[in-house]
Amino acid sequence: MNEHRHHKVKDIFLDGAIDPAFVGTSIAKHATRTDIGAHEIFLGQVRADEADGRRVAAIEYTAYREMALERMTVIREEAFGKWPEMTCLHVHHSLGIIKAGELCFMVFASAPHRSASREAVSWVVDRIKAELPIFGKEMLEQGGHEWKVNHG
Amino acid sequence: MNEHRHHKVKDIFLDGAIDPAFVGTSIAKHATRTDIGAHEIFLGQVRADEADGRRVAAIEYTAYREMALERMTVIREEAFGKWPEMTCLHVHHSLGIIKAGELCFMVFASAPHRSASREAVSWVVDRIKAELPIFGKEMLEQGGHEWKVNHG
Amino acid sequence: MRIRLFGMIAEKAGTDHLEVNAGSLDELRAMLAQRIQGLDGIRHAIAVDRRIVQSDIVLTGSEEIAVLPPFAGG
Amino acid sequence: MRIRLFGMIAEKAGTDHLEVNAGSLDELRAMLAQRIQGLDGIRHAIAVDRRIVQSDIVLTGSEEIAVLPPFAGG
Repeated sequence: MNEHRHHKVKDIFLDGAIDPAFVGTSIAKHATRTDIGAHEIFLGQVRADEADGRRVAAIEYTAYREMALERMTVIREEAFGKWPEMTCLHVHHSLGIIKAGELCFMVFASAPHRSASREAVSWVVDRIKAELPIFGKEMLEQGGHEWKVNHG
Repeated sequence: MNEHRHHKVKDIFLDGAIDPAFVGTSIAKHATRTDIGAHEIFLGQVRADEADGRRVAAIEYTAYREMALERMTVIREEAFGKWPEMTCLHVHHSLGIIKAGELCFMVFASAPHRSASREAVSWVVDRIKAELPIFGKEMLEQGGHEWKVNHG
Repeated sequence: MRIRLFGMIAEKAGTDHLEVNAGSLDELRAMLAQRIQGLDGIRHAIAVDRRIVQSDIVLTGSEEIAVLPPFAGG
Repeated sequence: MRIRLFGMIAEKAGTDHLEVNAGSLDELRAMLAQRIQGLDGIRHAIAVDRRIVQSDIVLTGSEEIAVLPPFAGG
């Protein structure tokens, strides 16, 4: 679980929704790391957003993978620079059609103490939303679609 | 999943470690709540703390259950008052002997947007550490024990 | 009245409860200091009916009382 | 040179790539505005070799170039 210290490019993308059981499995893998005291996990779930009589049924995610993975490698390295006591950082983002109620995004940090993992997750989520070229097509229940745009 | 709105006392305690698969199952239960966009989960893991030649092998948790559950009910209500957009808040704490590497604590909040769930988890964890009468006996590898004390 | 003891205080006392008769919280504090060797060296709080009480109050004997060492949850 | 298009820009263009010849990024911007109807109405950025470039730079034709609509990850 120490490969994060190397500068290799990890693939964060997976096809389809993130299975909740996968989160459980990810957590379980840390049981041997008895220097960990705190795990912080952020999960993004596709919301059936309603506005102006439209309702989101699913989001189809696409990405400019090569650039996204390069940006993610930089963000990961910066995060370990800012929180050197962080022991692990796991990031996954779905591609393809993710239905409302399904999970599309996970940022999972572990550390000896709570502050590092909590701050790192929040910071990494912000950076990913702002810097990774990931695109989301909101597919509406009544047909048609709109493009999702992250703000601020 | 709306029973949190009532003022009934929920039992947060469970005997033994929190199974990582239980976290996965908890996450999966939210798939029907398509108003949720963000889950934030804090997990406490027993750390094999080392100092002065001693090493923690396990923590035995006990609690003044009746008072802890009353305090937790107050904290829960206050949290929903502060973050009314929060859709769910799940708290579990282990009692009994929890070995290093095992999970002993979970605070899991869900909300339409990220800020409410993130802030609520952090605030609830702080309140629980400060206000719930839970006691921890650190059982040392070399035999003997010390009492864990939360600071600040 | 029955006083519940927890954690390192129960350990120190060698029991998880004591039976005492005290008409006020200050009186109880004095009795506990006598009954539990070394209690004054341990940071602790007294909960009356599941709330921590710092001041002196009258006790009727029907209260639920507990002596609590530092918390360690989380 | 091959220009990759993503998301709503690919949709607008009806293709996920264009072949153009441009000696500079400003020249490319002008060509894209001509080739993709309504591009000026969409907030977008151009990535050269996987980094967003705002200024004008010389292009040799060997760069990896992409036109990116607003991000929506997370």
